[in-house]
Amino acid sequence: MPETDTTFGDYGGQYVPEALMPAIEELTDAYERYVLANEDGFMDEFRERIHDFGGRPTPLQRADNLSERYDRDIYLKREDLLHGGAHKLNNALGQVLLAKYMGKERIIAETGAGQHGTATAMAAAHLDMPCEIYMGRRDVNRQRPNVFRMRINGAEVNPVDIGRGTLKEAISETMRDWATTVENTHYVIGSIVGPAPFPAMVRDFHRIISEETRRQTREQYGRLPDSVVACAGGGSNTMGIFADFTSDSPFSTAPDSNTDADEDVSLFAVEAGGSSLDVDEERGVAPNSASLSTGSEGVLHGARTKLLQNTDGQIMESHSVSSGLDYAGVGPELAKLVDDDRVTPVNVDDDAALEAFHRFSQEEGIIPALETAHAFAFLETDADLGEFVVVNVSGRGDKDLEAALEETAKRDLPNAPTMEVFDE
Amino acid sequence: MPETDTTFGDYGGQYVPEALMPAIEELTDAYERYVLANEDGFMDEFRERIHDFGGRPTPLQRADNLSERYDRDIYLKREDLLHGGAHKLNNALGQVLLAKYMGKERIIAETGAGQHGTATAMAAAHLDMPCEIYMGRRDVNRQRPNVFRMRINGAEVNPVDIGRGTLKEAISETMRDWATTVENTHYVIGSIVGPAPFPAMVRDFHRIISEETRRQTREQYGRLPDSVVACAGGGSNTMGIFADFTSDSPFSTAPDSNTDADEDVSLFAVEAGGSSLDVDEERGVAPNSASLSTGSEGVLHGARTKLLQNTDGQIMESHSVSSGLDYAGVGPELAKLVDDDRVTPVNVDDDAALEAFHRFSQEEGIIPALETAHAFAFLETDADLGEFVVVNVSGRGDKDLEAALEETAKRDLPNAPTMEVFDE
Amino acid sequence: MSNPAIDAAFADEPAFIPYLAAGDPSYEASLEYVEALARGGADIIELGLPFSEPIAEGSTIQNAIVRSLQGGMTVGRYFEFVTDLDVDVPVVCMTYYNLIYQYGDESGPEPFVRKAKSVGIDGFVVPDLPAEEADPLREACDRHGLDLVFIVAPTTDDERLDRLVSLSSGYLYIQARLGVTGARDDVSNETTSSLDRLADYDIPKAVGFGIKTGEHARDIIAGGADGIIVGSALVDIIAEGTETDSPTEEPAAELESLCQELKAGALEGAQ
Amino acid sequence: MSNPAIDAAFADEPAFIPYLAAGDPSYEASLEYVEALARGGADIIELGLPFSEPIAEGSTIQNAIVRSLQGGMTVGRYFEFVTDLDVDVPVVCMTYYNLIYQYGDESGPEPFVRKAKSVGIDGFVVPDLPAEEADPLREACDRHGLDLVFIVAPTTDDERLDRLVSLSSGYLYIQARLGVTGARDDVSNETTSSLDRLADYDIPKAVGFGIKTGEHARDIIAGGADGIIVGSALVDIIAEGTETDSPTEEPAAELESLCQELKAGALEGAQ
Ligand SMILES: Cc1ncc(COP(=O)(O)O)c(C=O)c1O
Ligand SMILES: Cc1ncc(COP(=O)(O)O)c(C=O)c1O
Repeated sequence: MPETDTTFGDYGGQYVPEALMPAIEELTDAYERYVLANEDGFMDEFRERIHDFGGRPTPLQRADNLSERYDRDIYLKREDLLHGGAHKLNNALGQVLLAKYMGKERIIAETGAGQHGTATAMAAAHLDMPCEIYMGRRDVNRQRPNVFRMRINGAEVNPVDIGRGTLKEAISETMRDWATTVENTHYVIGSIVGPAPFPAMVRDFHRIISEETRRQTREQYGRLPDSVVACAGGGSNTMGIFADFTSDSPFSTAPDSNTDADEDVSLFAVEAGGSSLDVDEERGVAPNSASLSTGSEGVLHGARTKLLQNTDGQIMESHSVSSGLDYAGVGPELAKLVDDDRVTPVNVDDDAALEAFHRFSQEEGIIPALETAHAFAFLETDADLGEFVVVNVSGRGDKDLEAALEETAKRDLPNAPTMEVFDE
Repeated sequence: MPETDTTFGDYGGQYVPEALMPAIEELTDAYERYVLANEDGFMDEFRERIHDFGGRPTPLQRADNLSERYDRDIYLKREDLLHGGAHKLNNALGQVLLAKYMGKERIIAETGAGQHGTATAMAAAHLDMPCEIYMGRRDVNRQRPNVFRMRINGAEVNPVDIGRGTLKEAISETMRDWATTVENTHYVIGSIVGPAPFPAMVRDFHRIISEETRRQTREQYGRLPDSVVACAGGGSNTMGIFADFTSDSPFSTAPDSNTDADEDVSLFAVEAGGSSLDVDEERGVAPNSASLSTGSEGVLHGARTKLLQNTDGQIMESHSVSSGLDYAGVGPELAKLVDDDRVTPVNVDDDAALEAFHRFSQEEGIIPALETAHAFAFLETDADLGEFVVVNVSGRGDKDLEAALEETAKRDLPNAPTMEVFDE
Repeated sequence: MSNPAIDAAFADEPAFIPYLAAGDPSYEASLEYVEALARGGADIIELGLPFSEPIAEGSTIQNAIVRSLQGGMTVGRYFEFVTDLDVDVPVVCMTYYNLIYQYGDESGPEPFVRKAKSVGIDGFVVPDLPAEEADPLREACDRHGLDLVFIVAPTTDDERLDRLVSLSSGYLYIQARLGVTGARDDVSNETTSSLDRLADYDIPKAVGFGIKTGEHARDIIAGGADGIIVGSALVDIIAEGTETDSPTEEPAAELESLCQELKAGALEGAQ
Repeated sequence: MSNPAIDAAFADEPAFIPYLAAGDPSYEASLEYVEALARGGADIIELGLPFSEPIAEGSTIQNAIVRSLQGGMTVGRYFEFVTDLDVDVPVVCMTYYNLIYQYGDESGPEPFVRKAKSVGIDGFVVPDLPAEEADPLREACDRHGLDLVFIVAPTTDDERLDRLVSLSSGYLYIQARLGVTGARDDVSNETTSSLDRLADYDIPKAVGFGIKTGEHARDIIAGGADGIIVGSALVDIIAEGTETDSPTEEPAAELESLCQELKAGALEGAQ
């Protein structure tokens, strides 16, 4: 039986209340049997459903206009076309299906911007499981359309009134629910964070992105890319597309990697630089979410990882123009890969992300999520990305229209569209 | 050289100002060469782009929960997963690409709910063509998110202040622009309506839906379906999925149709019954958009077809809870197929559509466009649909969240979700 | 075979052909306005029968159509209007094909043409009816001795031109520029080149789209046209009247005097 | 090897173990409140060091933590607080692992434990530190003679129980019900079954999560527990004080009297 990666070097682990440990052991067992060993054909059913219900494989598309701009071949991995509008469904569907195999009767999840919540609500409706989503009160009010979507898909939405009312509080609150209902409930965590086996399991559900990318780059371009660029909040879309390019992937030693060494594929994780990389220790605020670039080792939400904290170890409020990147921690596996110099952490600030949001929309006819826009902003870099670059389009921007325009209006961006059509 | 279908029995034709006729002749020529005869590999390029950029093929998915409810195998053709969120891109991308092959330098289009406008804006950005969209003033204000999307993709949006400020006026206004700029401009019409060659050409760009459906039903179910159900406004998603099941399709005589006669596949076009099928001749208002079911022959927007008109021949204001079905005419080919008894026109009212909107969202985890919800509402029928039914999921409902909830709040639907999460 | 009244209008001097939408803004006022055109020197009157989707019209005439429809204009009322009209010049009905097609119990244009004939209409201009779709209406017009006037656009090529000339009776409507109806400040160059192309055809050519002043009229006739068609510039006067709530006589007088100016310009151009 | 002060607390009679968050709502007031616990009969005090993400706490204690952090509580101030505290009972520090892990220059829990020892802390409860991750802290505690108390949950199976008992020193914290901290109106059935399972283990068992009244205390001790842990019911008194702006003495007096009730209940249960 294959075994779970519970740690990634010094990172990872299982820092959770004892009450949850039996559930975590049960989940670990289910993950090893169903996901790793495909017991009862679990992975076959997952693949069939993510294909038929989710719309996989997603295309790998050459971005003609960006390729011309950067004088490289820029290809887009189109996770924005997945059902729900982001990569999130890979994981949500995988976990809800696993919960079903485990005989659980109820699904809970946290959500920030609402993308993971909507993906989970969709997966739960599809698989006929009752579902409750925790969401900070502030996010409930900021992300109305996603709240509508969850409710319309039949999920309960529980506003969290504690603290600042954002993702961090929602995660803590979902853990509290789980600690109470653990016997019949599965907690569908939304990124490659949390206690083991979550980071490995979530990665494995998203790994299909990288599996397809390897195949598609070979078919369409004849070889693996020179670099792969993905935004990183918790890091699930990131590890999803990186997974099979890292050395402990089953594929990096597979026959198909003989022709070109996987280590030659540069991996860039683009974090939210927010308004600045400086922190305000006094107020406990980091005006960014760049935990890989600027964070330090610590324990948050069940795992040891890199995070934004003050010298005492209190978690800081993070910030980003994109709520999906706005998180003080990051997946432990990414932290390890950064320490190993396998993944290069970079970051771009709010302004650059907004400019890239408009540039990409205008040049390619695809409105990206604000999270994804960070990956595109990084293409303006001087770094040598090689001649063949794949960018993970982690999600579409429909959820961000109001926010993007509001933030745009505050700034003096060279490429901002006007909205005077509404004026009369 | 293959020739254009300019008429469908008595329907169709080219009722446009002389100034446009040369452009229509030029377009007819281009359609015959590029689309029908694949000159310069046009159709190959179209197929490659609608695959890589658009996300085709879209899945054919079994709807487990609906299948159980109706005790039939209900399969979903997932056009909602196409880039932009509806089938509309098939046509928009095809026409913008054709305009490019024709050496045109500018794209114009009309839009009602904004779906065709956003699809056109996306296709134009992708192919680097300047683009202007006409949209009734009332629709501009009702459909803000789609206006944002068009502007963000770099298109101009021209509000039309004439009349009621909806789709009918926008089409007329786009024709006026075209009459002025016809030498360098292509008009991307949004459904299988308008003067020849538009109805045939738009059908041919959407035909890929039915081509995939034939292949997928055989692969996944071993045979063609007993019935195919699609909503019909202008009728482009409808003809898109019906095309290869009708007798003048190249496929209905192709070898693969030997095993099961295409005529055994029942085709249902579901129109918007609105609030009632009765008309108010006095005020010139039909509180529905059921032109196939209740309309009469006449000439509108360049073609002879079935339409909602008073005894004088003045066009009536139509109505539907879904703006994409809210049109007084319908594609001439559909009108012909209805007269031939090949397509059965049916309709469902606003209430039934809203109830189906919630039912489908809750049971299958897919929020449909309100247009599409009409097709699902029809599944409640007593009509014999056979044991294997394919429903065309023409689009996703993200654009409709506010409208659907507003309309839901006015009614007493058995399955409406509450929104008290916002109350505190 | 064409209508003698219309032939006569082009016989001696250039024809001045004003357009108004019947019933704009009301049945009664419109009767007076149309009669004012005749007093102002109209040789033919193009009388619009309003259609709800006037795709060939610019905003001026669209608004006239909305006013007329809101004032209760219907196809039946239109025929009464023509009957009630006290003018001594031929009337050409300008409308869209669906209204012609729907009229009466039989299908096709025959009943409409028959009725038009009976109320004294002399011909038709149908902007959304290109040569390709015109046969049924052409035949009905022939049966009843009415003219069917086709529009020649700047984009019309020589092949189409031949066909349009052979289908048209009464006169050819030369569209002065691309686009929709509406008054402009200059005369398009395209007009001259259209007229040149048409010089050899033996049918009267009336130029329309954008003519506004006596000077325009003069230049166009001087350029070889046999007539001028003026719509939006006249409709503007009615629109202004509705906005300022003027009594009917005021716009009527203005209409008459603008007609006089246009007619005079045309005559000058012919010298 | 366990801390003698804590052993002593369980020696003769059932141990009453109240919890408060240090610094709630202010440093000064909190000192008085904690001292009131001692006056009320506390045998051990669980003194919370507030962490920004208290995932095991219900809303009552979460709010206490927010108040304390907003009042300026830091790890450094916490150690001062313990130094300033004038009580005669052992103090157990209840906090989350990241604060322990981050303290000092060396990596790992050693510096925190050393410092805790130096200010007079006798042991730790760390709700987000399961047996799996506990080795480094367990070792540091052993080096300094401090207790590390583990929590046994209703979901803990026998295999895990063995392991927790072998790792725990001082006492075992028996979680009375699933869920998070918070005062309840009844005593859970799960408590009894947990105590039954534990009967054969030779380590003091203190029950917590939801105890609110003397009656609860009595029932739990009668059911076989060696101690009771009470948090939210006490924190409620402070929360009310902050809402009604009471002077510190009032909540302090109430705390003292609720402690007396609880302690009395416990003693009664032991008879
Ligand atoms: C579109 C999109 N991209 C990226 C992210 C960031 O998450 P992760 O870093 O786990 O991929 C989110 C989270 O909401 C998202 O919605
Ligand atoms: C999702 C969707 N379905 C259907 C329609 C109706 O158009 P058609 O009848 O041309 O498919 C629309 C039009 O906006 C639409 O957006």
